[in-house]
Amino acid sequence: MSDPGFTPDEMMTIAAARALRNDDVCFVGIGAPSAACNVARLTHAPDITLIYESGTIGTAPDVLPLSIGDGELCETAVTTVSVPEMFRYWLQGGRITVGFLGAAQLDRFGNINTTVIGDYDSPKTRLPGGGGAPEIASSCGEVFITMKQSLRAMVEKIDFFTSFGHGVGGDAREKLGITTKGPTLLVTDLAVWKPDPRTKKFTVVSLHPGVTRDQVQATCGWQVAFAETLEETPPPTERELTTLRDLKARTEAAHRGEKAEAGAGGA
Amino acid sequence: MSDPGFTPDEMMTIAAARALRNDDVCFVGIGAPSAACNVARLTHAPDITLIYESGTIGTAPDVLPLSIGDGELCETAVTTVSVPEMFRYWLQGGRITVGFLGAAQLDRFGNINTTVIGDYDSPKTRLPGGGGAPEIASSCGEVFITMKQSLRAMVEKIDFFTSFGHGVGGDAREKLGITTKGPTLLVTDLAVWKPDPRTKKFTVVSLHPGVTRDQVQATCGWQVAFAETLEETPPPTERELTTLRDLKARTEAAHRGEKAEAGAGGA
Amino acid sequence: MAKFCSLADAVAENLSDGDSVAFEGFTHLIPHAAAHEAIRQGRKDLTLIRMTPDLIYDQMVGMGMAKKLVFSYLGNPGVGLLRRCRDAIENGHPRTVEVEEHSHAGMANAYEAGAAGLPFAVFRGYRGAGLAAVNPNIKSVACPFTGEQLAAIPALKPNVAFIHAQKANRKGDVLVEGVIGIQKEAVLAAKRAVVTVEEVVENFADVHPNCCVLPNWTVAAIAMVPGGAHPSYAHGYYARDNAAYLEWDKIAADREAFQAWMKQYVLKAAPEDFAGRVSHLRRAD
Amino acid sequence: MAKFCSLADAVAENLSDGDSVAFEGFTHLIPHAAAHEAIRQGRKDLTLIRMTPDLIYDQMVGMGMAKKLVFSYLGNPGVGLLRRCRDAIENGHPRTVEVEEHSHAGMANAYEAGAAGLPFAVFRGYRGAGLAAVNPNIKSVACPFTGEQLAAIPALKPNVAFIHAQKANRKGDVLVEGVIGIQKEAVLAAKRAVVTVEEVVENFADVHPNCCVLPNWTVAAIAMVPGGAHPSYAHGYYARDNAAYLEWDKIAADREAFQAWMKQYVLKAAPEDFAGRVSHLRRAD
Repeated sequence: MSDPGFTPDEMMTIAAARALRNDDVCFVGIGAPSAACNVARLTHAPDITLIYESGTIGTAPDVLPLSIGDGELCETAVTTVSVPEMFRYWLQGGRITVGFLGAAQLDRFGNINTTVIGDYDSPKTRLPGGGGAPEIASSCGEVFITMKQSLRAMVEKIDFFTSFGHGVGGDAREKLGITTKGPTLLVTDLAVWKPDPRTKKFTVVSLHPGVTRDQVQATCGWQVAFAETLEETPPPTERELTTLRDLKARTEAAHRGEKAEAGAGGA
Repeated sequence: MSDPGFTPDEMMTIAAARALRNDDVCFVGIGAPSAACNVARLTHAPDITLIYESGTIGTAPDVLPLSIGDGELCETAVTTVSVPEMFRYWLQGGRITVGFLGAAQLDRFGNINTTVIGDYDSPKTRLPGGGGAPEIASSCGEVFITMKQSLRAMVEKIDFFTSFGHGVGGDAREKLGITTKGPTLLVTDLAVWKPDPRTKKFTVVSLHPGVTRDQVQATCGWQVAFAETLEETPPPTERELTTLRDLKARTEAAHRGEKAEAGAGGA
Repeated sequence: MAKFCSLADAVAENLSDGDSVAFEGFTHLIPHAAAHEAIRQGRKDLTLIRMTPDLIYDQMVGMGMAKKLVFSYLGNPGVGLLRRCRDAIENGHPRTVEVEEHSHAGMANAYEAGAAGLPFAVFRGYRGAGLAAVNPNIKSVACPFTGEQLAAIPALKPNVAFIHAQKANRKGDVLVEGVIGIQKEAVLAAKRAVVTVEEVVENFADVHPNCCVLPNWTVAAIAMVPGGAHPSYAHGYYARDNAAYLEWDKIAADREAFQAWMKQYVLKAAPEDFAGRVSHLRRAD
Repeated sequence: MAKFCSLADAVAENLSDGDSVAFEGFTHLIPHAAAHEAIRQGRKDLTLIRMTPDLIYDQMVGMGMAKKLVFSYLGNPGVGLLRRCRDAIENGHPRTVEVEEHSHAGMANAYEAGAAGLPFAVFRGYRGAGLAAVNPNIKSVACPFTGEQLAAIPALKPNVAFIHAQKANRKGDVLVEGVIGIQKEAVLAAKRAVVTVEEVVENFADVHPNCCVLPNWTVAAIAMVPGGAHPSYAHGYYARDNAAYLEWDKIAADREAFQAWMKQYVLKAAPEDFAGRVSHLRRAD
C-alpha cells in the first residue's frame, strides 16, 4: 500500500471531528476526544460549544490542553463555573448534546472500562477510573467514542463497567431508566462504527481508506459485524489535515516548552 | 414622666443592637432588625458580618435598605452569592450565629406568624408570609426577635406557625430534631425578654427606662412573667443615639429622594 | 439559540395562555417591562412563579391574568403588603387564585433542582413550620445513611422564564451582575427563557471568567429594553426607585386607582417608556 | 477568623495524624506547597480526599501517609497513571490503602452537600455503572413525587481542607479566580480550612461582586507561598508546568527514583523554594 499522506491516527481524529455539528454542545473527554472536538471547531463547526469538566463552557483553546483544566481553557471560555455547577446544571441538567469519550477497554455494546484490569478489589492494573464518564455516559444526549483498535482494548468482556453503554444490548438502557441515546458512534483508527438499531452491537459502517475487513477483525477482540453497504471513509481534506497538524504542533511546542531547561525545581 | 430624650422605638433598636457581638455572623431580617444590626456595626461591633437573604455577605450599607436586595448592600459587601447558595451553603450550612427577625404575631414561646390572620385557606388578612424566616428560625445558632408591643401582635395563640420558636415550650425543638437554640432574646419598645431556661416562656429581664410592669402587661396578650431580679435597660448613650438618628436621617433622605418630583412615569 | 427581537415579539412567541411562568429577579433586575408587555398582550390563566411576587405580580394578579401563584414572600419589600394579591386571595377579586406557598429556602432549592434536572429538591427545612401542613407539595425523605428526615419539594420547571439582565453580547450571551439572585436557575429550569437587557455590546472580552453568564444556547429571545427593570434596579445602571415602591402601596390599595394607573402606565405605554422612568435614577458619575 | 502565619505553623496547628483531609484544586491551584509541608511534618494515617488525586497524592501515598483514598479520577491528567498510587493499591507498597471510589459527579455533589450542611447528596448518577456494586457508600433514594430512583452518597465533611488561592486581603478574605473547581465547597464542607496564597493585598476594592470570595471567618489560617501550586498553576500568575507532569511519570515509575526526588525537592526543601519553580512559567506581559 502506498503512503496515503496521512496516518491512521489522523484519519481517526478527523473522522471523529466530522461527526460533530455546528450547534452541538459537547462535553469533551481528554486525549483523542479533545483533538477531534477542536478540529471540528477549527473547521466545519466554528460555533460548537466545547465544555470541559473543569467548568469551562464554550472554550476555544489555541493549543490542546494536557489536563481538562489547563489555563487556556478558562481564558478562552464564555464562562467558567464551579465543578458542582458543571455536573448539576450543565451535565445532569440535560444541556449537553454529545459526550465524547475515550476508552481503555470497550465491548461491542459501547460499555467502557477505565477502572481496573482484573478484579476490582485486587486489581492487576489500577487504571485512573471514571472521572466524569459514568454520568457523561448517561446524561448526554448521545455519546461518541474514539479509540485506537487493539485486542487489549476492544474485548469480548470488559473487566469493569466504568460507564454504561448499551449494557447487554437491546433496550438495556431503557430498563435502567436511562432516557438518553448512549453510544451512537465509535471512530477508531481503522473504521467508523455505529450500533445496530435493534441489537445495539457496534457495526462497522465505513472503512478508512486502504483498510481491509481483516485488519479490523485482527485488532478487535469480538466477532466484527459489518454493515451490508460498507462505505469508505472520505480521506482527510487538505484543510482538515493542516488544521490537525498545526494544532498538534502548537500543542507539542507548548507542552514541552513549559519546562525550563536549566530549572532547578522538579514537579 | 419627663421626656427621656429618646423614643421607645429608639430604645428598642439600640437595646437590640447591643445584643450583637463583634464576631457574630448575622442574618438580617428587614425593618427593625436591619436598623439594629447596622447600629451595632456602627458602634460596638465594627467587624460584625451582616448577611441579607439576597446573597450579600459582609455588607456595610451607609443607608438602611428598603428591600433586602438594595444596590448598596451588594456594593459594600465582601461578596454577593446566588440565592440558592445563600440558603444552602451559608444558612443551612450552619455558618450563621444569629438570625434577627421581626414578627407580625408572636406568642410567648417565640413562635412567629407573618403568614395570615384568620384561616390559612380563607384568610381575614393575607400577610406576606415567611420568606427566609422558617429556615432562619431553625438553622441559625440562635434567634433574636425585635418588635413593638401591642395586643394584636403579642398574642396567646398565633394564627399560623410561620417560623418555629420553642413550640409549646420545654424541649419542643429537640423533639423535632432541631439542634439550634431558637429564640434567645426578644427586644420590644418596652423591655428585654429572655426565655425561661426550662419552660422557654419569654420572661422580662429588663425594663426600658421609665417603663412599668403594667405598661408591659397592657400591651401584651399573654400573662407576662417577670424575672426575679428585674433590671433597667441602660438608656441609649449619646453615641448610640447619634448613630441611629444619623442612619435614619440618611435613609429617609435617600428613599424619598429617589422619586423625581417631575418624573412622568410611575412605578 | 438566542434570537434578538422586539419585546412584543419575544413575549408573543414564548408566552401562551395557561403557561407556568417565572418573571424572576430577587429585588434586583425584576423584569417589569416584560410583565407589562404580557399584560398588554392579555395573557391569561397563568401560573405565576416568583420567590417575591413584588409589584410585578401585584399588577398581573390585579389584571386577572393569574390562575395560580407560587411564591415565598408576598410582600412589597420594606413597605408592607401586596394589596392586589391580597384582594385576590381574600376576596377573589378580580378572580380567585390558587396559592402554593413555600419558604425562600424551599423556592431557591426547587429552582436549583429544576436547573439541575432533578425531579425534587432536598433540604433541611420547614421544621415546625405550618406550611408543611397546608402545602401538599412539601414531603420528606430520609437520609439513607443517618436516617435524618429532610424536606422534599418538587423541582420548579416553568414553561417560560423571563429575566432582565445588564448586557447581552452580539452572539446573544447574557451577563448578570450584582445581586444575581435566582436568575441563572430560573433560566436553566425553564423550557424557554426570554431576556430583556439594558444594552447589547460587541463582546464580553473584559468580563471576569467567573461572572454569571448565560450562553446564547440557553436563551430563546433577547430584547433590548433600557430601564426595563424599573422600579427595581439594574446594578451599574440605575438605582432602585424606593419612592415608587412606597407610592405603589397607595395605588394598589384602591381598585379604581389601580386600574387608572395600569391604563396610563402599562396599557397605553410601550417598552420604550422605561428609559424615561429611570433617567433620574442613573448615577451622575 | 483567619490567622496569618507560616505554612509550617498552619499545617502543624490544623492537620493531625488520622485526619480526613482534602487538598483540593481541580487541575488549577493545587496546594502542593501545603502537601509538601505535611510530608515534611510526617503526618500519617490520613484519609486523603480529592477528586483527582494528581501528583500531590501520588507523593503523599508514596511516602506512606495515607490510610485511605477517596477519589474519582486516579490519573495523571493527560499523561497516564499515578504510579505511586498504583503501587499502593496493587502491591500494598509502602502500605496498603483503603479505596472509596466515586464519579466526579458523585464527589462534586458530596462536597456540595457537605458545604450545604446536609448529611447526603442526591443526584442522577451511577446508572449501570460498576461503582455502585463495589462502594457501599452508594445508595439510592426515591423521589417522593415521581418515584424516580436517584443515587445517594454521604456528604463529604473533611476534618481539614487545604486550598491554594490567588490572593488574600489584610482582613483574611480569600479570592479564587479562574477554574474555581471545588475549592469553595471543600473549604465550607471542612471543619477547618487552611489557605496558601500567591500574595496578600491591602483590600479587594476592585474585585467583581460575584467573584469566588471566602470571608475570613470561614478560614482558619493563611500562609503566603508564592508558586505554592506548582506544578499546577495559578491563573493570572503562572502557567501549568505540563512538562513537569510528563516528567513525573518517569520519576514515579521507580521506587528509588521517587525517594530520591522526594528527598531533594520535598524533605530538604522549604515553602520558599516554590517561587523559583514557577519563575519560568510566569507570563512576560
